[in-house]
Amino acid sequence: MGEPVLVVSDLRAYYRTSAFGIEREVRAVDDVSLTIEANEIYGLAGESSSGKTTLIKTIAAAIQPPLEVLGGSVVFNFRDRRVDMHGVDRQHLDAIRWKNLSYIMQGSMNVLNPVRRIRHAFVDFAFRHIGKPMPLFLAVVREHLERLHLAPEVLDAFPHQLSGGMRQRVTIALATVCRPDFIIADEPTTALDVVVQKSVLAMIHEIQRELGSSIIFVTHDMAVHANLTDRLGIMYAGRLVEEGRTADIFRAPRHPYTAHLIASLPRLGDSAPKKGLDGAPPNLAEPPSGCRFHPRCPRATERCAREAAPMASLAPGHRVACFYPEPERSA
Amino acid sequence: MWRTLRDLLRFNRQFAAGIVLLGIVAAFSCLSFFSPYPPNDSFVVPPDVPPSWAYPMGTTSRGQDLFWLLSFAIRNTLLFGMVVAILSRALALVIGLVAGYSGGLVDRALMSINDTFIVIPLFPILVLFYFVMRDHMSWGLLALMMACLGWAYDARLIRSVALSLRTREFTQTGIFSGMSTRQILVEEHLPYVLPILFSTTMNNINWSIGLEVTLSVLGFTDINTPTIGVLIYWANQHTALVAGIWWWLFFPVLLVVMTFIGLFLLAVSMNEHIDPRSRLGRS
Amino acid sequence: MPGYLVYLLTRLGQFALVVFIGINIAFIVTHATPIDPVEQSIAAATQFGSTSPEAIALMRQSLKELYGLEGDLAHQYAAFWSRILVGNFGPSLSAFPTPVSVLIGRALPWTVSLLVVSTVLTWVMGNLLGGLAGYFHRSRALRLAGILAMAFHPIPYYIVAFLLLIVFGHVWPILPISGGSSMNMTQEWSWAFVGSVVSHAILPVASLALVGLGGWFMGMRALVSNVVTEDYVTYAELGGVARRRILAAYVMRNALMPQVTGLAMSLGAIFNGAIITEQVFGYPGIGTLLVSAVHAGDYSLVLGITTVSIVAVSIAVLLIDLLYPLLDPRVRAR
Amino acid sequence: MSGALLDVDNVVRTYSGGLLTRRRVTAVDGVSLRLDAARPEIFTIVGESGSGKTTLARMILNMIAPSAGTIRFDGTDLATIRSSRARLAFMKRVQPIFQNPFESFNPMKRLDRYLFATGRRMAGLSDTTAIADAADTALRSVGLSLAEIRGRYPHELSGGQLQRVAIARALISKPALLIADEPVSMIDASLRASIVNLLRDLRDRLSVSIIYITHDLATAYYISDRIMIMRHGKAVEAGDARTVLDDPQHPYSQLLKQSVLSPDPQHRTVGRQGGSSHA
Repeated sequence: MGEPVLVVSDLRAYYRTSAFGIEREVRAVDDVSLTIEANEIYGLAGESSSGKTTLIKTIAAAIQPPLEVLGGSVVFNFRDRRVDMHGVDRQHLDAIRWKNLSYIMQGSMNVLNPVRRIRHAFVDFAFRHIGKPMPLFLAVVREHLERLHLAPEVLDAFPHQLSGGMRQRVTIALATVCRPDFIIADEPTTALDVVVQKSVLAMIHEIQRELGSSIIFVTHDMAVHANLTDRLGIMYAGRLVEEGRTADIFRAPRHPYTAHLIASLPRLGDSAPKKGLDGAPPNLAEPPSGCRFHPRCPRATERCAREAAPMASLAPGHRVACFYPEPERSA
Repeated sequence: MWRTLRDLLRFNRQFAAGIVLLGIVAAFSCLSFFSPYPPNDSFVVPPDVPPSWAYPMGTTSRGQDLFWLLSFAIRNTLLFGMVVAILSRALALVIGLVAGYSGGLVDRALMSINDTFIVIPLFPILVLFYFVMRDHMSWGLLALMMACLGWAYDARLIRSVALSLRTREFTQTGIFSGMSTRQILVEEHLPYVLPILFSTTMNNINWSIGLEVTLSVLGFTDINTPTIGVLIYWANQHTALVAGIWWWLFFPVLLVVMTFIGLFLLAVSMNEHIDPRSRLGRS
Repeated sequence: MPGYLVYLLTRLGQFALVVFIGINIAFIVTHATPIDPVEQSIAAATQFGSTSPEAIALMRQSLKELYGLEGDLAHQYAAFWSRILVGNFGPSLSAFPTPVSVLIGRALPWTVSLLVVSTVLTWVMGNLLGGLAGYFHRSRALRLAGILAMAFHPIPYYIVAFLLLIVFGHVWPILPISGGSSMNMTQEWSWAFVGSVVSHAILPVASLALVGLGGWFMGMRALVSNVVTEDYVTYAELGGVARRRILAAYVMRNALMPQVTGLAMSLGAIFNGAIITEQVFGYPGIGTLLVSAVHAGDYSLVLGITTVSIVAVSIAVLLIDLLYPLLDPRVRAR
Repeated sequence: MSGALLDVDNVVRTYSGGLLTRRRVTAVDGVSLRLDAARPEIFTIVGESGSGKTTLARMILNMIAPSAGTIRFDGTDLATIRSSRARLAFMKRVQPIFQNPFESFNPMKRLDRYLFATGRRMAGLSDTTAIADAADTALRSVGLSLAEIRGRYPHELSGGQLQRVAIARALISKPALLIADEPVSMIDASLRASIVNLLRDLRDRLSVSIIYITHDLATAYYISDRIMIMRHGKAVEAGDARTVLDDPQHPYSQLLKQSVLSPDPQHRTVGRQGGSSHA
């Protein structure tokens, strides 16, 4: 194992707005550090307003006002180059986009241009990277589609002629046609029905294994993480609170928030009562002092209200931001 | 409501500029109540006097003090615009809300008729109307006619808002809370329609004043009631431009252009304000 | 039924409805008034000269026929329609005995070309600039263009035409301000004549464009600023697709579709503007003809122009509607 | 038959395409179900998008009429409910809970307004204090109180709290049946369990029957007494929830069950086995 593909260090990204004379600052991502190795699927979990969407926007350098990056860095080590995402100009970013770094977005209607055929999407996104004349390029695309068990005829379809699941498969093919080093997948199965969801996840898994790319896979659905990811990071209120191997986290979560999330997961064949959690995720314009989970935390003490626990290693490869982590359970 | 206005004035330059422009125009029109001369009297002052301290806007070839005459004219013009706007708003609101809230066949039928009124060129019809009425033409009649023809575009806007409101879940919550249809339309939906209603009112006043000025300039209205258009009509009749009496045209045009831009700025700034979420973001 | 056919039939139905309602409004306006249009017309036609009582009686008879005031209302209604369906509005009263259709036929090409040139120019320019202004919303020059658009757009056609007339006719007289071509020229395909037609069209086109440009500009700017937040634009940007391609094929292309519908919806208003502009510049089209017909008390001509206007605008709207599926595959292939 | 709270008998609902198209979509195609008045239960309708489950719910709520078949509530055919008085009487007994709590209330209005309106119009109360008491009682049964809610706007509350308010509002008229259409799918995971628990609690404490509509087999298993699985407008399988979900008979039910992802990395249903990442 070589260098990590992605190194995120002390990243802070806030939304700063000023409307009708009122200044607001939403601390969507606060001091997040993580690394992602080559050939792994890293899961990022969190509820709405946990900051996970902002974090991947920042990783992708898709920053638009009012979002601002206030500190930290995002560095990729691709096969052929090293890129500090917030330290290079747009031309450099455009050069790596799709060749080294691609995206799969939520499988809604609108990811593909509604007025153009699928073929044009492949040409627009991938043609410049493949470096072959058009007929050969299209042959490459067809071959890639076939490898993913998609009929090459989809190239002549308009997006609205495809079902939701088919559109999502097409975007996965689009995202992988250039064999990128790194893929950002943002809730790619959220809008899909369960049967389709399963086959799409299988497709992502298969192509990842074949290409050896790394994927950061974002979803709020813990069951998806359990089935797909190698490592898992849990975000709460703009901060990473726990990170470790997926199997370890599900077996023995150490942060009280993670512990609750996993304990409350409904399972088929299990009707034992599950406990709910009081309160609500905090407003990130006025986050609570100290640990942002402390108002809802059953284990919180005075100290948690005063200071935020830093991410600390409890076991090899398992980090938790909590002064009073859940006791370790043996397997 | 008042807070909204205050915030708009403080933070929206377009809105503030529109209010200032319209304020000047409105204040000027109020001066007509203090006019020393009745509006239709001619040759009460020496004709063709350029703007001076005695006659701030000069006098016309017909011996009228343009300053006072213009105050009457702008008052009538504004009044005309408001009458058309209010009458056509009633039509647009009823048709838009009914079409949107009923949906289905009612909606489709109403919108077909609606689109027809959008497409039909109104100017030839208004000219035809004048042609038939001739000396019986009055601005009241014209206002009525224009209100009957000028509701369609705005009805479509209101309908699209009503249509989306109908499918919102809170409408169902209202129904299952036992609220009556009237209560839902008035209390739940109207707050969303009001900003649109306001901005379309401004646009509609603009539209009707524009058409009135145009018809008057051609002499296709009652040319004995002073409006901005009628003023320009008489100036043209006396070839004021060729005769070098520029002020006779300059001040009416200046005033009416101020009105147009003022109303338009209000409509535009209101449009920006329509998204109710931006309003909630501040509280 | 295939989607396009359904669309086609719907649009044809709407076209028929527009013509039907438009003509009915014309009928109601001319027949539901308490005033006797015959006496009105006679008064207008005879006000400038002495006409013998016999001639007036004759005129009254022919006018009654023309107005369709013979028989009961149902009969009048049927007669009204039959005249319109045949396109026969009888002879003009002011240019007797030239048929109304000939007068309109002579004026229509001027109006149509003025309208087509100014509308296409305005629509293309407005959408292009507005699209750029929406996409590059920080550009100073385009912001200035936005302010100018906002200043000119709300002013009615008449006032803008009038201001141009003053500026280029009196203050800085460099362009012809009246007529469709120079008076002393014969209408032929010569450079001189074409040049004269073009130079005479500059001010009318400019005044139509100044008002229209702002509307398309602001509409497109608003549409584009919505489209740029769509997922497919974000996705293309994340994919490093060339900016020009994103602007043209993703942003403008999608924002243009509502603007085409908008064009169809505003043709009526644009036509109004053309009529007025023609009158200001003495352009030999429908508008000038209409105004002079009113002044001459020529009922058959006024009615003819009104009817032709309604039908012509509806046809133009229908044409745009039929082109729309070429832009939007979702209508084409449903 | 007496004793039936709700009797849905072979209902069909079709939608026609446009004015000119002959295309018809059958959203619900001959579905029957029956709830017993004496035995309050959570009856779950499971289906994917386009299965017709929401259309069925809207028919039971009398928001749309069936194209064929009858729905009886308390022995009354819903098709005979015409007067506004009869509609009020029906709505008093059958109340909805919607999917998106942020959309369930007008964002420009105070929340208490809906509680009070329900108290006045549906529960037939006229005295202000009686209405406030009824609202408070209902809010307390969902773990809130009027003091917390009075004067608040929707955006001031979390999704979980809003859904509680929505449930409280539905409870004010003391209904016999709640129709909950995906009530937790828009709610954050940490708050979801308590809403689901609340529904179970309402059945036991207030003897309310609940028709719970969802695409999620796992929560269905957790709270349902009986279940019906729908596909393309038809009920493919129905019965006791545990029996059906533990051993589904219909091929589609089996497929649906197999597709549910197990939240356990040790038993992955997709791809490689857990824990072998850094190989």
